[in-house]
Amino acid sequence: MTPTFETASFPILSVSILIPFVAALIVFALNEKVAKPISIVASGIVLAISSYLMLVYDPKDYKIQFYEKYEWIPQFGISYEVGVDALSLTMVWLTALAFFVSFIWSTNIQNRVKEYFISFLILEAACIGVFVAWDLVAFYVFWEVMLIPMFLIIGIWGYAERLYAATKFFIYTFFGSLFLLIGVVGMYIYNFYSNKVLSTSYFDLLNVDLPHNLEIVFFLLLALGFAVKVPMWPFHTWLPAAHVQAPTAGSVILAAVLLKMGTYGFVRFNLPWFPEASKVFMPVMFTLGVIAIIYTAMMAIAQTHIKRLIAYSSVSHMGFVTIGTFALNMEGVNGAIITMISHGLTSGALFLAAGFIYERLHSYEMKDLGGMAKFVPVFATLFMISVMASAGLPGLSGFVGEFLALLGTFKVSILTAVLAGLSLVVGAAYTLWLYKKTMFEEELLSEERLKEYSHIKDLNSAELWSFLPLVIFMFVIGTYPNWWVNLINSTSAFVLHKIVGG
Amino acid sequence: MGILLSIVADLGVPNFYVLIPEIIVLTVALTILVLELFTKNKSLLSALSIFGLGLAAISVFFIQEGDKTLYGLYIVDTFSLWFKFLILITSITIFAVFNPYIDSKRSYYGEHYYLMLFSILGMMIMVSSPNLITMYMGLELMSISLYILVGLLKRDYKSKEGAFKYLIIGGAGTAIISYGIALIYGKTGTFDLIGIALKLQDNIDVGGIGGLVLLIVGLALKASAVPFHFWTPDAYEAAPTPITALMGGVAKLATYATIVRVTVDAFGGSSEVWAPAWAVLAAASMVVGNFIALRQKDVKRMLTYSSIAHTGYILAALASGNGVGFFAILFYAMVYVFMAIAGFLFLSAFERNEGWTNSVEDFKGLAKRHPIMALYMLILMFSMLGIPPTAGFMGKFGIFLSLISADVWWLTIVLVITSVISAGYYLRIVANMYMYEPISKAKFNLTQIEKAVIGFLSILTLLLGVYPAIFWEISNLLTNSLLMTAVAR
Amino acid sequence: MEYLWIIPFSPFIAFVIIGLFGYKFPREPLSGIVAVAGVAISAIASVIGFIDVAKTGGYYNLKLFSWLTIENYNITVSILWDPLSALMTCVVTCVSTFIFIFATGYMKGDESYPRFFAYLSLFVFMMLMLTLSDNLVQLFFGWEGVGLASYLLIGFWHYKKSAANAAMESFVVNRVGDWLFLLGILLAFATFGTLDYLQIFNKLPEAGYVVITAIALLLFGGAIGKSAQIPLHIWLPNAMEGPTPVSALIHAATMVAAGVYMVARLMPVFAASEVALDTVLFVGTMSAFIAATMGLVQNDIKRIIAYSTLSQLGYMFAAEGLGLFSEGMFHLTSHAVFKALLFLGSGSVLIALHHLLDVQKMGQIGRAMPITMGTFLIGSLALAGIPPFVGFFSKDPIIEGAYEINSFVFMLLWGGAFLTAFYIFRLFFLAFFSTDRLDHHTREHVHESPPNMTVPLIVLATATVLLGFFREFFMNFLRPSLDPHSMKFLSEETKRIVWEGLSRSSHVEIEPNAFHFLGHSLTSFLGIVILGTALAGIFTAFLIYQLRKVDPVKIGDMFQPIYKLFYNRWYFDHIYYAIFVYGYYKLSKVLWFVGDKVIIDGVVDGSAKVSIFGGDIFRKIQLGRISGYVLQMLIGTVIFIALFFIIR
Amino acid sequence: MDLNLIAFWSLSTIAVLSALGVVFFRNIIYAVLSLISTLIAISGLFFNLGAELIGALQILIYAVAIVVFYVLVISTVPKYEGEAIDLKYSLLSTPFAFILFMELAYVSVYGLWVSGTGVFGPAMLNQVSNVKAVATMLFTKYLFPFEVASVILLVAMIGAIVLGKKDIVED
Amino acid sequence: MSVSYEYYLVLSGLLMVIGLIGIIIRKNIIALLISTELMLNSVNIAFVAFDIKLQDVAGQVFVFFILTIAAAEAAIGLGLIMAIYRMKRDVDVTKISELKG
Repeated sequence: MTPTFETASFPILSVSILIPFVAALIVFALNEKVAKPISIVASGIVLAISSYLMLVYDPKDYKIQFYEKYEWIPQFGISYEVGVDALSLTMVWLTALAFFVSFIWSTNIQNRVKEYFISFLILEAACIGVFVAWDLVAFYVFWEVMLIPMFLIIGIWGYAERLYAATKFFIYTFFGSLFLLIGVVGMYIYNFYSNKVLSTSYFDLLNVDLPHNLEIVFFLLLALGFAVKVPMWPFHTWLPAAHVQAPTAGSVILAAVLLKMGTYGFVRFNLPWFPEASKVFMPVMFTLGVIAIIYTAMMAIAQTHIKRLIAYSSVSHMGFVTIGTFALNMEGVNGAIITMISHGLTSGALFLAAGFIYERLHSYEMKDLGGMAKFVPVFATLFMISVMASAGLPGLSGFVGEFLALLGTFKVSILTAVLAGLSLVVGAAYTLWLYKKTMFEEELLSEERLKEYSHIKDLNSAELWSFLPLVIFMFVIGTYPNWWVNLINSTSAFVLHKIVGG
Repeated sequence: MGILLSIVADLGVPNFYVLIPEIIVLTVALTILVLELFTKNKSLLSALSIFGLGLAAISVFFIQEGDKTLYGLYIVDTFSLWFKFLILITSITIFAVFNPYIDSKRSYYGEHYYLMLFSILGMMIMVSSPNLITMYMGLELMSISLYILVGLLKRDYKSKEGAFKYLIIGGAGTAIISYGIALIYGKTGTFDLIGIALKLQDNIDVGGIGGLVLLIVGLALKASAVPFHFWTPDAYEAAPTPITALMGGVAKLATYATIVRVTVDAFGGSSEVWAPAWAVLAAASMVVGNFIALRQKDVKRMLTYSSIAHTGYILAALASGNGVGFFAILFYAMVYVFMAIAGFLFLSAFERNEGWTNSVEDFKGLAKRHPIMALYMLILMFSMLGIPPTAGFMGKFGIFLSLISADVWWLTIVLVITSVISAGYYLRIVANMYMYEPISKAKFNLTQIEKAVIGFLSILTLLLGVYPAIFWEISNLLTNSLLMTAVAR
Repeated sequence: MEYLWIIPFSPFIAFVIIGLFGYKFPREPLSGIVAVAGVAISAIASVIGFIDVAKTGGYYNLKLFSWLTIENYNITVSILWDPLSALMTCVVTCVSTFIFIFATGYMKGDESYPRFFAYLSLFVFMMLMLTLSDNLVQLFFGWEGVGLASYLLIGFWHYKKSAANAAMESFVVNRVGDWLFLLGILLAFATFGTLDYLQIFNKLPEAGYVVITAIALLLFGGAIGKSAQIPLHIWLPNAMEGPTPVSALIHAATMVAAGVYMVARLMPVFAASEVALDTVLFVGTMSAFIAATMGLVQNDIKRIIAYSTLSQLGYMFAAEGLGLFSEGMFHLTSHAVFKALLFLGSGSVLIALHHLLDVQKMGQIGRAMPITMGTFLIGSLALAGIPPFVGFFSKDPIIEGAYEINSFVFMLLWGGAFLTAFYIFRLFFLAFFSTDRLDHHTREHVHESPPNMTVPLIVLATATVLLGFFREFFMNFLRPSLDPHSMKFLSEETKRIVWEGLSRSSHVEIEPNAFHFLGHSLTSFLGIVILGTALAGIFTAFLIYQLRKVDPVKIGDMFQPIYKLFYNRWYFDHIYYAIFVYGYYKLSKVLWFVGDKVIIDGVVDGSAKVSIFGGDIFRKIQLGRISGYVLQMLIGTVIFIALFFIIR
Repeated sequence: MDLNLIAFWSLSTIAVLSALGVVFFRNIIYAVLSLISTLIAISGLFFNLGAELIGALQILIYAVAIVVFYVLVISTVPKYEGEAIDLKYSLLSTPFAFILFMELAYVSVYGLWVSGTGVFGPAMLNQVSNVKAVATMLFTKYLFPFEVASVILLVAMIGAIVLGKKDIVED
Repeated sequence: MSVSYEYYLVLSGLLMVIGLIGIIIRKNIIALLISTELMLNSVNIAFVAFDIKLQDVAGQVFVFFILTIAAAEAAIGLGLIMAIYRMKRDVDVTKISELKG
């Protein structure tokens, strides 16, 4: 199965990478008052573009659409090569949405406003780049560029232990990505040895016929890089630290976009490139996935800091993506992709909620919270929907992905599916625990606290409008997943074509 | 007598035309030597130096690429011309910011200018030497000028101590190099690199290996690879900061170029000997450099150790022992010189300000006190760390490429781990700049030239990362030039 | 039959309207009216459909839209309208309508009035999605959806810690069942490649016995959770934290019966596996008996009824396990009516007593609220199984059937019948008669409830009286859905399998006609014994709590261990709490500390520390002295050269 | 007994012994004198080998010029009172130095050194003296390094002056 | 030539090592400089020996350059020693160790 290309008549993907970047330059040049509107407009345009692309994307046959290719470093056969298939496209859309939402949300940044928006805009450009790049070096460049603004975002606008968290985030992911780089370079060189072609293009590397042991090695190298980013157990400890310390919008991006890069990498690279190794490592990945699901669910419930709880829940959900991916069948991969989208929405919403709570009550600790529901009904409703979507309630987005992933897994390993399915229970436990501890039990509040509560305001319009898109799409995906699955079906088939044939 | 004459007559008339850049530099140096006696006008001297260097740099383009000249003691090929050019233009940046620094230290010697020019002359000779004698002389001219320059800070004991350490260890290094050259001479009967290659071809024996290893030790000492790096931190710290930039940037570049030329041209056929040798040195440099840098409070010293680590990265490319390796090492050396110079010049610019001690603490809140300079430093730090889209990443990419293509996995892993460790100290600076409140509100007094130079270098670092194709093409040309010289004979 | 889509979506629209605009309008009573209208329309539509299907006995499959396509199977949102779903839908919508009306009165003055009706409407929508589904996924959607609604409604007064806890408990415990249920779905899909009931039924012969058993058991696991059977029953009594209409609607009449409905719906699957039927039977029987014992000694008025719900659900499952699916469904219907009545009655009492729950503190309120008392009495009698109330016609056949099939089951169900009669009349006497234990202040305010509360009571009471006589109608009505020979959608092969599976009850002949049945049980020995047991239970309660001939405390002391066992609900809660709540939480905490903080982060941060330590070590080589430098260089050189001569 | 052999052994013994003197003499003057002795012995070896020009230069440059320089400095710097050698370092360094020596010796002895590749065989040297041959090459073929050497000496001269002169405190 | 060239080489190596030892163990910095001279000179023996063996003169030319460089280093070294002594009033190598770490 060789992918075909449908070259874009207009470099629309490059433009969507450039828009945030140019916006960053404009913000850099102007004063900080216009930073936010410019950012919102820029990300809005990107969101509009990606939505448009989703609508005009032709899901029937697998081909890379809106494809562009320019020479970059001809000495190495490196080029700037962008294009989308459904997987990229949905991820780009998710990225655009997440950034749009974050920008709307970021109203009360007082400190270094310009730098804040510049960091986010550059981050957006890099994130989109990661998802549309088909050249491995370009991919890696975008992949790493993202670290810098994220490091600054956590480190500058974070909370008390931000420095530790930012450094840990940076070094940990840097560690992982270097192994990714080695793997990529190894593939590249092996491709040269076997095919006498110097190219870092995804499609050229797809045709490398690797000997078994090398396949295992390269699989592991790439997997290490992605696993840190996902993060898979036991490489996950940077995530709670980073999430806890990051500012709200940073957490949203971290959860909604950055984590997807790891799983995106697994789906995009590990499966098609290393079909045999994927089969070999299926049990390992299943084990890690199941551990991630159950163990981190336990971690989540042990937390008193609500952001850390949500962070652990992210790891848990990523476990689903892992097992779905490595079920190596259509349902599994479809499930993994849908879970990625859904997790982007739900965790984004949950972090927004955490941010909302912090802005109103100035604490993330459960012992200081509780009993909010009565005072902020609109927020409580949206938060409840997000929580339920995260817990995988049918009708909301979370269920679709989990269902498909479990279905795929079930066909391969019943035990895995049984254990992973436990997340229905443990997942519900920690999400409801979170909700209860923040929203319910007003009677436990002291008199003074109640007095403080009576002043808190419900969602203001910025917050509402950043919350709503996420929630709406939770419903959209949950009630009509067919559209989404049809969109990604051919992509999943392509991803699996070496494994299942066809 | 007649016999001698016949030998000499065969040599022909030397073609001094190809020496124009060197002659310009020498002339300027000698002019300043005289002029300095009559004038105290530093700007004039500085301008003259820059003018001379610029002129020399331009003149490089007018030189016909040719064969060896001066009886085979001087080579004019793409490789030497390009490196000469690079040495000249990077030196200009140092001269440009030299005056304010030396004013602030109140340590003016007119000798600075021509000694720097002499050392640059030495570097130029080094990179265009097809012969161990020329190389040796160029190396020594550079080293001896640098010994003096390090110790030239007035009323500064540390400067003298650093210079003395540099001198003693450098002297020992010279002796070791000489011994290595002697053994190679004994083995092959010639100093000519190509001649050596012809003699050695594939029957390198104990003597040849001994010579080669000693030569490697000596060159490693000059390039400050562990465990022969000991002079580096002390000398770099002791030296006036622009001089540190000269040593850590330009001189390193010349040394790497020389190393590559010697290894490729003279020992191209014995890569199984030198590849592991450089690999061991590279690994040691990466480990020691990065680990120690982690514990430095003084940023200048930290950058020094980082430069040792970078020596490791650069030399690692040689461990692959193939064309990709040369390719990679040349590219990395070329981009590293910008980073290193920019880093040290950054310090030299800030050092002039009251209360700046080069300590990590001083960087706190720099992003608020001077956002543009902080941004430059940010780019430099991430470039040194090897994060795209900076040139540092492209350099490391090349290194990875060469290492993996040669299946030197262990070194690759060492590189990865030490790179990760290096993040510890680079990030510390970035974190201090961006994530702390300023410790003082005092305005920095920086000249426009300093800002422009540092800005230029860091933006260049960024641009070379975004679009490195030109430099890769140049490295490609240089590698071809080298390999062709080696193969042609 | 296209109008059927109105049934689920009418309450849904009501939910949306109230949800979006509920607080914008004058809150009361507009939200209530909208909600009642929504559910009433749906009730009318379902009654029309019911009549339609009663006439024809056919089935309709209405596909609304395609939700998800997996391989070649299309998961759709659709409506399967056959007698079984029509019955269940009618029960849900009709009972809901009355409860909604009751709730408009009950919730009067609550500041979250619109929210309450929004939740209720949502619940009805979900419940209808469940009942009308033609495939397992939609069933699961409704299944979880009612769980959500139940969670929201239990936690309706979320400012109370106990309510918040109960809500969470109910959801999580239900999720345990749902976990099994989902696995059942997965297994079914993996086995059959489809999730539509009808297709599954017809593919049954292709699947192996073990697989079918596994599917049935896993799905039944879901039913255990949802219908609060032992061992996942603990959430239901706690769920009484919700407002009383909720208890009536969700935790008595409809949602908890979803498990029963599901088993009946999938009757062919269960029938195809003896083990599955036996499990259903066993779980049902045990629940019926154990829950009754728990109900004996409770003092909370709503909890007593809740335990009775558990117990009655046990009867239904027992009926299904016995193979008497129609009886089970009939009991479901009758139970929905009289249990709703009982709950609403207790709700009426609570309103009068300002939410005083302890029956030991009530007494002699019957005089002040005659309608409530009267209807409550009717409900109690129905529950106790006294003719001519509907409970008699639905419960007695189950016990009689058990007598014919399995004597052990019979013993327990029979014992349960005694206990049922006893505890419900204990409640009745303590609350409405006995001595006056109310405090003075409350006493003065006891009054009869307003008409919008009493009318539903009266209607339901009437239904309780009359419904039993429609027994024959129901039995015939359900035939096309539950009698394998009359099920048109089954293939012959499946019919054979199902028939074999139901063979355990094939010899049981239970009189369908109500009058005949009444006559039969008043004449047969078995019938008299059962009836006598119920009367004995009532009499015992009368003796102890009304006449005070025997001091209940003394009995309690006499059977101290058993009393304690019952009172502590067989220690289920304690054990679960210890293991699954406290244990899980503590284990998580410990794991977090040991696993994440010490081990994983220990390694991660440890490597950072090692690096720093290494930096300090390496720093020592730079000791500042030339001699040292050169010495180290010497060593380096020596080793370096040696590398080339020794190693090579 | 070949005269050359005798000369070699005696001169080399002197060289080594006085080199040890350089290392171990406590008094720095003695050390410098030992250095002279070593240098002269080495120059003797050069003569012995037939390299007259280098031998002469060795004595001229080293034994006279440089050593005078040393003596000058030593006379400025007062007598050093401390220990001559550091015991710890000598104990540490000796074994390694010995191994290094063995390695160098191994290389020296087992290396296959080529011979007679040049044109300046005995016949040639008989015609033109060693001095003439070396000098001719130095000023023709090796002119460029020679020029560089002159620059180096210039630099060194300047360096010695700049570094050695007293700083005039300017205000 | 009856003396084997290897002897010259070994002698050269021996002097080299002695010079190295000198740098390591001497405490007087002047002695350090002298030891460096010794090292540089030892190389000359090897060069001349090879040169004679090869019947070439390039080696001797190289020796000439080494002599030059040795002289230059000595000059600078002595200048530095003067400067250090002037500032520190000491020539003990153990005291010349302010830069470290």
